[in-house]
Amino acid sequence: MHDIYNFVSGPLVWVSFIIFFGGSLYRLISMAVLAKKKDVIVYEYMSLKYGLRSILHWITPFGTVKWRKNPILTIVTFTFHICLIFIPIFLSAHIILWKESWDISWWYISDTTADVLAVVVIASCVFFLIRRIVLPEVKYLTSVSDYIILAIVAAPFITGFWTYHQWPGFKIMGIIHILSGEIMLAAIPCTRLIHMVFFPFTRGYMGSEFGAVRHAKDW
Amino acid sequence: MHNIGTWDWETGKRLIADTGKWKDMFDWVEEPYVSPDGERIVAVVKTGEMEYSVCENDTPWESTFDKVWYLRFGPDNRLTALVSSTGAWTVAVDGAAWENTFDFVWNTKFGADGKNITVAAQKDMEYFAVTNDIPWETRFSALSNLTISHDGKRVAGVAPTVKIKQGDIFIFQEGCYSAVVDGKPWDVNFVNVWDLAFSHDGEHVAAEVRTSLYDYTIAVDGVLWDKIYTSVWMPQFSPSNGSVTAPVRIAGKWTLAQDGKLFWDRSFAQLWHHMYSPDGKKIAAVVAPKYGRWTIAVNGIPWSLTFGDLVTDAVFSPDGNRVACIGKEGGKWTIAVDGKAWGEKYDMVWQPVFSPDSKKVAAKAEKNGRYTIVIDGKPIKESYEALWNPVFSPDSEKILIKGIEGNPDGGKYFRQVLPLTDVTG
Amino acid sequence: MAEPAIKRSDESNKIVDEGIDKGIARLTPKKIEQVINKVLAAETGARLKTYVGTCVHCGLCSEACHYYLSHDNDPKFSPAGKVKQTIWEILKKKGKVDQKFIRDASRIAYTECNLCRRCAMYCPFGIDIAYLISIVRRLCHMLGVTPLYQQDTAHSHSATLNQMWVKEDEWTDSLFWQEEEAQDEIPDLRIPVEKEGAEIFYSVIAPEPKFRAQLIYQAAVIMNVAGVDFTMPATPGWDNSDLCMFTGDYEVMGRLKKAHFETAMRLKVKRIVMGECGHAFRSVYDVGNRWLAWKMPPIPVTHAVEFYYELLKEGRIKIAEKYDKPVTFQDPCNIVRGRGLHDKARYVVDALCEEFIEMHPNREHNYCCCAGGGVINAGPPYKMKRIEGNKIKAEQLFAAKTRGAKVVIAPCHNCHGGLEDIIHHFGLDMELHFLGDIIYKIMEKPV
Amino acid sequence: MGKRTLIIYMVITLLVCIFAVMSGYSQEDVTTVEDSAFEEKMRPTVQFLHDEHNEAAEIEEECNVCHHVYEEGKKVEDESSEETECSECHTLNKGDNPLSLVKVYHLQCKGCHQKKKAGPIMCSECHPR
Repeated sequence: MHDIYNFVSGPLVWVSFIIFFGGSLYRLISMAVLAKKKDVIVYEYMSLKYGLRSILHWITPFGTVKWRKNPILTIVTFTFHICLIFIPIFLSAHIILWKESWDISWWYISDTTADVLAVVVIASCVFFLIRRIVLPEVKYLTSVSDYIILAIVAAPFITGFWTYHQWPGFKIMGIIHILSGEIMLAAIPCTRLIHMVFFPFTRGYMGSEFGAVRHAKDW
Repeated sequence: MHNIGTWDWETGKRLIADTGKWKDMFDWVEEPYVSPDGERIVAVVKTGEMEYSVCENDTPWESTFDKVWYLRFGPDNRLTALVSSTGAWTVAVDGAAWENTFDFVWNTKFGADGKNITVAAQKDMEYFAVTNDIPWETRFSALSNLTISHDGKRVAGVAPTVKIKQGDIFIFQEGCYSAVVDGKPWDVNFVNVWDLAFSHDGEHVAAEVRTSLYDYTIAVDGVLWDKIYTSVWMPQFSPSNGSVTAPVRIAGKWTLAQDGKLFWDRSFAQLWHHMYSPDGKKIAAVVAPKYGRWTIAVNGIPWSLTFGDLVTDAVFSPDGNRVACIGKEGGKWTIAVDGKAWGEKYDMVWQPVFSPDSKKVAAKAEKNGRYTIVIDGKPIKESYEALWNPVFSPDSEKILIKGIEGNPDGGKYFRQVLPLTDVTG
Repeated sequence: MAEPAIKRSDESNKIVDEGIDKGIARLTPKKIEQVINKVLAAETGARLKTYVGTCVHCGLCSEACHYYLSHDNDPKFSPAGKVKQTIWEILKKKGKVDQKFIRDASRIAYTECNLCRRCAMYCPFGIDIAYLISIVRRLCHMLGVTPLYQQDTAHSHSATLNQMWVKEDEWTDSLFWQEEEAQDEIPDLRIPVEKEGAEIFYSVIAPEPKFRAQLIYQAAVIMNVAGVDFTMPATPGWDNSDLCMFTGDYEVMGRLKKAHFETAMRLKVKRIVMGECGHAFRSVYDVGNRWLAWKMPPIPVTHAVEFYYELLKEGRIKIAEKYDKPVTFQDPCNIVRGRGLHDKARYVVDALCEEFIEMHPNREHNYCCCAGGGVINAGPPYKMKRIEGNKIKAEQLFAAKTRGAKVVIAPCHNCHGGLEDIIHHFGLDMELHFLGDIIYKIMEKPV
Repeated sequence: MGKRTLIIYMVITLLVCIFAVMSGYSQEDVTTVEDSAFEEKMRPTVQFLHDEHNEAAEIEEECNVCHHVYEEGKKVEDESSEETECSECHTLNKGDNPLSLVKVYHLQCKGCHQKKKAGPIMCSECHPR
């Protein structure tokens, strides 16, 4: 157990962070280089002002017609994405690990808060799963990989929750929790989870074309 | 321009016509045209109910027509108009109509000395060219891209050579068009034929062609280059050795090819309107060295000066050592010569003109609705209500200015010869 | 009248289109693979890769699409659904797709998407689905699998530089003819042909001289009354339309735009004003010019809606009596999502009409007419499919009608064609006009 | 120093003394890890059977393996600090992050466990529900 723990909480963390940062950076740079070579117009029409204008509308809950038309989805999507990023960064247990390893720390949330938010994330994942299965227009687009990606995202929260509450097998679950977190980080640059990294660019470009060239709104 | 030495180059200003009065003389006066030598000013005018004519230097032609359009002066200062009487169209040269009439005529073209006048014509839904009142013997179901040789003796166009019904896309794709030279089509068909170019001696014709929906190349006298490209623009013959060059598109970039082989060693986001210096030693072209930036490249080397909106109307100096063009940036127009832009910006500028000694450049320019002549970047003092391109004297010491002074209602047309020392100091 | 009747023909997939069928017959899987991979390698890059890699298959774009809404939310008609059936599969199989696949891809890309770009406003990532479908069209063009009528239009463009096989003399003659007709009403009216140095080059699409010559007549009256210094060319380049942009023949698209802008340069005009056409605006404003490396149109282009706005705002045309029938307004994708002219259009409508009733949704969010993007040009075989593919538009119009609208104003030829069929088919019994029709009718004219 | 602060300090000192005395009394049967500096507990108290642990770890005679004394950054070999609360040396100064003390405890326990590959190392192993 010690060996496994030390492995997943040591070298594998490094590996996952390297893949996450290195991979994301690679995806970004290769996109930029390819665009310079083949899609030069992206650079020509990209506008900071109009790109940000569009991005701001889209990252504001109910800031677009689309968000307003689908209130439940909007609430779930926003809380899900916020929690997804918020919990791992501000969870005290994670910060203690940062403190132990690097002697750095920051503000954290109480475990009870984290517990509630984790339930929100898990519930959101269930919501997305049900959407995928039940809504025909989503089901039609869904492939196995979409379920796998959803599982990758849900896993750290389910296993974290499990471990925290010390349900049966929680020690193994703790290991799985760490592992699943690492898998998720590493999966970001390698799967459609890259949407997190690409969002500012795709939205920003569309916002630029709509705003700076076509003088119209894209929200 | 032809026989320029015989024109009146006496310094001074001469009133040619009181065009302001024309509005009182006629119900209808169209925009005026001026002969190259500046001696005649003309406009289409209405002389009666459904009766039109041409007013020339305050006097209308005796002949009248149902409709008159496309007043054009030839290089020899003769005036042509496209006229119709009782539904029959023809060409009137200095008021005298050709004998042949047609269902429609258009696109008047002149040879270098003005002797040969050609128009496109349609009669009974058949299409052909007519030169000096002599129509082609062969007729086609359409005719486009009318092109004449340097001396105007030979005429080419693009015409369908296979009968094709609208909607028959597969027959179209087998090739139904060809170039037609003096009424005789090449014996090979293409999917499309576009711009044509005559060799300097008028013996050969080169054309942009598409041999399938995807394969573009150049055909010379009906013979294809052995290379295909994803697109091409208008070819040109070298005046010195008769080779043919054309802008070609390879892997999304444009470069210049000669007789099917790469000629320039660099490529551009765009390259078109290439032209030879009079001695044939240099080639200049309008290019976009990068997306959205425009300039002139001479022998493949672009100027460092670029414009964002457009570059057009490039012209070589007579000695072939200089190039001038129109450039537009941020909605404002100017002239650039040898990579340097004139300081002043205008609402519009016209194609620049070199002096015969290649030392001076002049252009017509418009600012706030008034026109002036700008010489080497400096405007002359006067501005005009209407103005035509300036002409340098053969000794390059004087400039001919043709302009209407005063407001349009009280306008007077003057022909003025100025010594360049006067205007430029 | 009750709710618009739904008449669905399931025959739409069995439509016989010689252009597509004969095109398919010439293909082999090997040729397909070869062409696809060549085109993808040469012409696509970061955008395609990023869009495909970013799409999380969330389905949020679905409700943007009028085809999806009109087909009872059939996911095959959702924007991403169409992408899934085409470019995803092509990329997944690395071009190893068969003839049947290409047949379906061609049908989807040319006749089940109008490239209206509404979905870009419903995808949180701003994925340009119209761009992805355009890639499919490009592939189909390169494979020679295009709807017959559309392809014939593309051929006309290539041979005549206009959309309707209008010959050089026919064009100029039709201008003379309209000038003469209009002189019966305004004796000194002129359509100045080839007037170098005019302020404006007025450009139109070929269906105007061919079928709707009264539009040239009306425009001439408006121009003359407003005292606009304009001209029209007597050479190819007069037509601003561009179906090659929609078939995927970008080389000819570029040739057309070159001719159009160079005609403007030759005439030394300050700007181009174009008639009430949407797709042509797209092609001169941000598609065709780009292929030629002009970042923005080298000579500015003003759409008719904006031009009317200027004329009314500056008081150059006066309204004798406002149009008294209640009107609603169709926001065309290419000048609203494509140029943000919705507010100026409303200014014009308010200036012209007594009563204006909004459609919902409107402005950038208006539903597509289902005719643009080349779909109406795919011709009679697809007419019913196109009409049934826009039941939602009938419902939208009907809702405006129940609130009193009797007239639909559509300042775009494709919208006009599409709405005409919808109004007729669903028995909506509404009048349909261009803005120019109304201006011409109610403006002050010299007696 | 304000009166209020003074009172708080005095109370704390008093509490610490009481605690120290009491812990002295209960030295023989320590079952948890306690430190008066942890005013508000984020996780349940760590169960720790002192003698059993030391027996298992074979450090019954070497108190200063855990109860170490450092002088000038060097561990003093023959001194130990059983009578001192960890937080006395590993002081939490005003404004200090309480995690600093947590970190010390964690490194002391978990660090050793990891080194020896024995004993609990994961959160919930020590902080049970």
